[in-house]
Amino acid sequence: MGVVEFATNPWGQSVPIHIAFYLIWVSAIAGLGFLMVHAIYVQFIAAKQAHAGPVSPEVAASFPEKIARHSLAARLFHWIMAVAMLTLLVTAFLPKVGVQFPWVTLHWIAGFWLTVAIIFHVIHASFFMDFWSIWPDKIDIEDGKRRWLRATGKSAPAPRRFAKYPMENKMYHLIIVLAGLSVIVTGVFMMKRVRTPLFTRNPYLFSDMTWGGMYVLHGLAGVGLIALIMVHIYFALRPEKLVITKSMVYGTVPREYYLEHHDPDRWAVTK
Amino acid sequence: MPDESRVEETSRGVSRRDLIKGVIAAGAVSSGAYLFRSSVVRADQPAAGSVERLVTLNVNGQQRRVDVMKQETLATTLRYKLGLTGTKLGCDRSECGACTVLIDDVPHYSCSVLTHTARGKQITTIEGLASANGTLHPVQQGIVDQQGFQCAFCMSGFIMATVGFLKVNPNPTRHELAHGVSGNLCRCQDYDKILTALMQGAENLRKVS
Amino acid sequence: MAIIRDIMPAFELYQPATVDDTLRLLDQHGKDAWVMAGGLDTFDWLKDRIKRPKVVIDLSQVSELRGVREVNGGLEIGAMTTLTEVVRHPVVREKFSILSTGAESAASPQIRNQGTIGGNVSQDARCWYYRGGWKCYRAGGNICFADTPTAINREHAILGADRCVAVNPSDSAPALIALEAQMAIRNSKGERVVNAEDYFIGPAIDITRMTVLRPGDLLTAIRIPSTWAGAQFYFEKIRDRQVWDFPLMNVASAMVVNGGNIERIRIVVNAAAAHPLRLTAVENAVKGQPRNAATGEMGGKIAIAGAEPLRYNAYKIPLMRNLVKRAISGVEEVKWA
Amino acid sequence: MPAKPTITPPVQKASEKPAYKLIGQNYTTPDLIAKVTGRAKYAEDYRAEGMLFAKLLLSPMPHAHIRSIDASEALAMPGVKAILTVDDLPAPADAMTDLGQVIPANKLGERGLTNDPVYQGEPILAVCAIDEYTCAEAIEKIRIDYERLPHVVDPLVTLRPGGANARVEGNVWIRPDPPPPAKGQPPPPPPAPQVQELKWTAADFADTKDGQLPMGKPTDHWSFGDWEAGLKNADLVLDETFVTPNTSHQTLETRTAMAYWQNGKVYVHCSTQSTSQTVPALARWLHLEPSDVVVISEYTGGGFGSKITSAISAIIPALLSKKTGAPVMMRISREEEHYIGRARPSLHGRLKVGFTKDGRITAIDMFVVCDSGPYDPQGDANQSGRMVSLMYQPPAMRWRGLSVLTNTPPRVSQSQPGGFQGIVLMEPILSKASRKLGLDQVAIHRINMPEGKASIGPPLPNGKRLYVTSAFIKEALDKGHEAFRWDERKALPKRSGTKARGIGVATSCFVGGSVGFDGLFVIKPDGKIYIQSGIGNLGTESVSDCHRVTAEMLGVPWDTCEITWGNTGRNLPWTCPSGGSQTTHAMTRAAYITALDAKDKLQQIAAKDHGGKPEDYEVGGGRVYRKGGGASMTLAQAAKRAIELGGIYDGHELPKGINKFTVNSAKALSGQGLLAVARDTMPRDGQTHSYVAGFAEVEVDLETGKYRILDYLAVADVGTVIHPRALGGQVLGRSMLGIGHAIGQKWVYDQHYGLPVAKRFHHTKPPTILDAPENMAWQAVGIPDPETPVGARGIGEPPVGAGCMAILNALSDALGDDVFRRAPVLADSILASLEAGRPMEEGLTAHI
Repeated sequence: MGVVEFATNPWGQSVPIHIAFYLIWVSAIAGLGFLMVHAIYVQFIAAKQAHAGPVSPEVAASFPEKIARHSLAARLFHWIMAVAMLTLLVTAFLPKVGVQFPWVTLHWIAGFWLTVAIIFHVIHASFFMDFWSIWPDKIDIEDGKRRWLRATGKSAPAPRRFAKYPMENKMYHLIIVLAGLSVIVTGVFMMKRVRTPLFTRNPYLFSDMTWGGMYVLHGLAGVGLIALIMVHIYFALRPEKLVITKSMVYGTVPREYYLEHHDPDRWAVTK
Repeated sequence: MPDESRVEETSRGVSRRDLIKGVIAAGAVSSGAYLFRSSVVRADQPAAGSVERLVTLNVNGQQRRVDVMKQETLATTLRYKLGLTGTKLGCDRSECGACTVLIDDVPHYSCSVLTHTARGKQITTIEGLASANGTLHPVQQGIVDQQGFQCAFCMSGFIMATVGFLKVNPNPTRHELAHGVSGNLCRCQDYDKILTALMQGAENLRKVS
Repeated sequence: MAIIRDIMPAFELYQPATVDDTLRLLDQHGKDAWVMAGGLDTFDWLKDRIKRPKVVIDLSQVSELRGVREVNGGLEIGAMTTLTEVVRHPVVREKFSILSTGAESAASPQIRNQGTIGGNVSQDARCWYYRGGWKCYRAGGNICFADTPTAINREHAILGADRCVAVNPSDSAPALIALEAQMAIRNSKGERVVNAEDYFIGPAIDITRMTVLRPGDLLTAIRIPSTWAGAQFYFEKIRDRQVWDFPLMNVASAMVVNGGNIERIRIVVNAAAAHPLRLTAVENAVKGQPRNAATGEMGGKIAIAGAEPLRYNAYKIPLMRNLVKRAISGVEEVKWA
Repeated sequence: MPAKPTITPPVQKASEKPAYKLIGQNYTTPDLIAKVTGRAKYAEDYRAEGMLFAKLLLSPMPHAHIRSIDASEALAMPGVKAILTVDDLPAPADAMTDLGQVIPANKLGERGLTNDPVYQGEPILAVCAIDEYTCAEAIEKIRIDYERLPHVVDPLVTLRPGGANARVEGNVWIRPDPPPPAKGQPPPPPPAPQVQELKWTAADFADTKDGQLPMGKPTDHWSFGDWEAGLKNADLVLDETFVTPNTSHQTLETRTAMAYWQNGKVYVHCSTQSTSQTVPALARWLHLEPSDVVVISEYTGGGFGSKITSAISAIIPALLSKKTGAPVMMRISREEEHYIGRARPSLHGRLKVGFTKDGRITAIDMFVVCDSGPYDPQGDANQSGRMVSLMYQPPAMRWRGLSVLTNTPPRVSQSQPGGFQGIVLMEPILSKASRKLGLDQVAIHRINMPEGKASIGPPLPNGKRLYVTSAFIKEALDKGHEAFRWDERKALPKRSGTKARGIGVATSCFVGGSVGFDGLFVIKPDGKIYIQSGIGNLGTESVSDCHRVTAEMLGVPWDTCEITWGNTGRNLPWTCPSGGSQTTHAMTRAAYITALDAKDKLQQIAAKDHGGKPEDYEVGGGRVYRKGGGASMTLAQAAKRAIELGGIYDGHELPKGINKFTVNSAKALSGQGLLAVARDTMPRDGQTHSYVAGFAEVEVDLETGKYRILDYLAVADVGTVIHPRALGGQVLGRSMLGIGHAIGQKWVYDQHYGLPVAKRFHHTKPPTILDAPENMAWQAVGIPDPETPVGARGIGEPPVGAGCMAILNALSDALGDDVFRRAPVLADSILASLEAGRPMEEGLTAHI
């Protein structure tokens, strides 16, 4: 049972055409599995997270009640992307698992909006936000090690508080960027294969082999997103993370949360 | 015509030998081949509607036992296993009519009938039309009268289609007969003379019946 | 694997005698089973070795699927009734002549002697790329070869295309839809009945199937209500050769005219899209109108709204317009000299 | 509507009726009973003890090179006996033209199997096994590593700058000019053609408006007269482009063959047009002595030019049989026949034609591009010019053309090769001119028709032009004009409601005979005449028709003649290929001169026995008798005496000059009776050609573009009619082939992959019986050709062009000019053009 499905092209050559669709289930189950394991771990095994050096009340008082976390633009972008992404997943995979409806038009329109949103985000993040704040840095990696050692009962210095984005956020963003860019780039080319007002069709833009590769990449990234989105939603709903989820709606986190989890040196907020 | 009888004898003399040789040889070939095939085609587990390999066909009034593969078409069985090579394969795709035979008096493309489907039915081929003493069927006679057809590869199919059609409409107009045999292709495109000959055949048939 | 045509690969053959046995076999073999009616569509696939079912279930011995029965003013036609039997049936000719005309325009006499009404409505698309074994969307691939810059597509769709541009080639389907026929489908769970127009599905819904039939399903009968018995009918098929060829387009209409005005009408076109098109917009527009050329013209114009030609099938747009016009107002009487 | 004028049945005027007893009479041909009873054996109908089957593995790519073949898995299968690849084939063999001329082997020529496929469907190898099912399974187990090469299926695409070449060597055929003949020496044979690369310039393509054929550099040209002045001084000059279709021959019997070896001889049961001529062809391909090849082909399911000698594919079972030591049958499927079954090359043509006010052509400037396929150059391009120069007798003409290679199945002559395309390119111009000049279609044809010893083709080195033996096409036009009631139909209205009607006439011509072949028969002591016929039996009935002349000459009843045909093991004479409509002419001549030889010997025998001089005796009524009564002897007695006398009389001594092939047969028959054998050395002044005038009426449905052919009449100028029914079959049958080209026959290729999508009859559209005209009739002018003893010419070819163009001219008459610009014309192009008011189908794209 291969990961990729091949077909014979008109010249009798074997070329890839798309992923094997059982991968939809593989991805879904993997996602589910992860969040169950994680839930159990947090519930019964995980030690209470400890952070180095508490902050003195004076210092704390110097911060506003609500710490701004996401600008309105950033939040709008996130939710537009979320809607587009869910539409894409639903239109892509429901028909493959037997729920049949005319999906192609919805799919490429959602894809179009996702692309627009991403382009906006790249520009916005590059020029109007602290671009590096979402990428893991040295400290994240060291602390990652520390957490792991401590979690596995070995002795290690307590990890420092997070910068603006916790390690998990940063890692997640990183993966989403990879998967997202893959589906978007391949998806944009695939619009040349269907009738859209955006492009004049030309299914022969690339060789059969290149097209096959694109379909496979699109599919792999696509099924990957199933698990990623599941995990994302799961964390968004976890009680200890609700603060962050709310911040994606209202834009701010309470000062206490900020002080407990974040390092004012690494996430400087205007006093 | 005096020369006709002569013609009949010589041409039959020649072909009868070939025919007999054909039958024997075909038998030898197919059975030899077929013993082998059985090891390749997987044996069927008995289930409702499963079919036997050895079947009995009623061809031109004779009961013929024959060993038939599941995917074998009637044309193949007639030509290769029963030596009835008067039925031709022109396209093997029900697009030319050269393989037309009568199944229970209805014209069918024998290239597109599974032999198993024809079990227990009356199959009539071109070889079954002329009477034992060599008297031609009136439709065959009509073609001789009018020198119908050219290369004649399509001829037996046309004749079988006509015989079948005349059972439904014994007194057709030229136009009706054209529709009746429209499922047969002639690449010599001798359609005009063919229709004349078949109309003659229809008339001959009305005279005798 | 080297490509070879014209020799059927080995398969297991079953010739059940009853519908129940058939359904049992269908369940037993699921996706591996291929249901064969007259076989004329089937043999192409098998002889080209493109489709390779492990099991072929030949319906030719299921006698309960054959024959035409009169049911309170209407007809019930067994799915395995041959087109010739349908064409010659007196009641069909007398009350539903649109069906005999349509069925008689299909293929060739020998094919009609063997091809069944069930097979004719359930046959697969005839797109020459698809039937040539090219791995297109309809064949489970990721491209439509008939809608590319070099594609030759004079016989393809002007409406309802979604990636795949193949058309439905059936000549009896439009007649059945015009007659408000219903399709009786059985599987091991029981029987369901769908309207003829809902029996066919386009590529947008399922690009690999022409009908709602799924593995395990068996079309057992086609029921024609008395609704349109003896109405005014029109059927016309345009094809290249007068025998064998599939329609470039065909049209079927059933009409009740009262005092010169169109009281009720159903009009259906096939070979314009991947499924027969019932033209409800046209029906609504011409209802109540006088049956004349002007109404026909109007109907024709409405019919082609939204038609999108491919590189070589633009002619289908005027063809559809004119056929619909004729189906409404009839053909002008020709007088020479 | 008034009763439609009907066609009067064909009758020959008493004055034209020759005083023959058998010639010109209908009779039952000796092959007919076997045919109607299904006993006639075609190649595939033979079975032999232990016979094996072969199937072909075909190239999936239009152009490729094979790096490696792995057949190990296939060969390991039980039941698989052998595999044949190109490496097992003898070196390339010479080819033979339609007219029997031998062309030396072309190193780029076709070989039957290949490691360098140049079209999709070309056979790579053949698998031999105990049955076809096993062959198929074995083929699917063979792995081939292809290196794909650039491909092109459109002759104009390859001529574009940067266009791909169909062969690694190039894309056009060049015929190098022959070296000048040495003093007093006959001119040397033309050097072998070569493939070179030729690209036209972007400007060549840019200059032409939509649908007009670009005219870049040609590879071949000739001219006569001052064509430039002719065009300059014309009252009307038309410049028209027209495209003819590629069409497969699609004989209903595919080129199946079965072969086995016995005491060093190979016996090949094959489907061939020619019986005797197939022997040397097979011998060449197999590198054998002709005496070691026996061809059995009693019945052939159609040829139309595609089976002149079915040599190339027939050697595969022969070689497999040698390899396996068993008889081998290679059944060719319909799809395989689409690939290896040959086809007529399409011509893209552009003609500038000048006319005077009264319709006389002043000059023709003709340019053609021939889609020659991947192999040998086709004569069609040049032949199209020759036939136009004969048919329309231009005082001045220039012809230019080129044969382009494409990755499509091999081409070969198809009924009226080149002549057909020439007529199809020229006729639309003639009918358009008739409308522009306000002339009647028949009139504008008549004024341009040849008569008598009319000139044909380019000037020879000596500046003179060749000419034909005779031409009575004007008589044919007049006969048809009357019989078709042309003027009555012309008077009918052209439009009614949504229908339009039109009438059309077209003329056509082609080669109608060759000379120089042998006749052979024996009068045996049983008084019967045993005629040996090397003519192929492909349905024309010339296999027996020609020998009616023998019986006629000897004055014996037909039923005393026994004809042996279709098996070269049965001692047949050297005979022309059954192609190019040469048989009736060539073999009636051979029959005639052989009958003279018999008469001469009978008279000599009679003189020996009964005294007097041979010339005192007459032959007739089954006897040889002294003029004015007295001594006589029966043919039976004469035959007995011939055996006693021996020498020349019973074939122990044979005349000089007869073909080696005939000598072997005659030797085998010697001593059995009076043996008559002779070669046709009779003079002939001119080249033999036949002519047809076609008349048609069509009705077009303006709302659907569909049209019906209401009536068709063909009037043939074929000299003396030998067998009316067979002739009628040929005239109307070949007319239908042409009509098929008008109403539907074509190829369809996808240019991206270079693959055919139209492989089935419902795609390529050979006409069905319901597509034929509702009324068809034929007539013959019946004036004997002055240059051949019986006066008979062949008729297989000219009806094709007349049939096609009478229909299309009628269509233009109904719809006006500029509705279509290529053949075939189907409903879609008519409807689209009517809708848009201009030609809508693409003018120049190939295979659409």
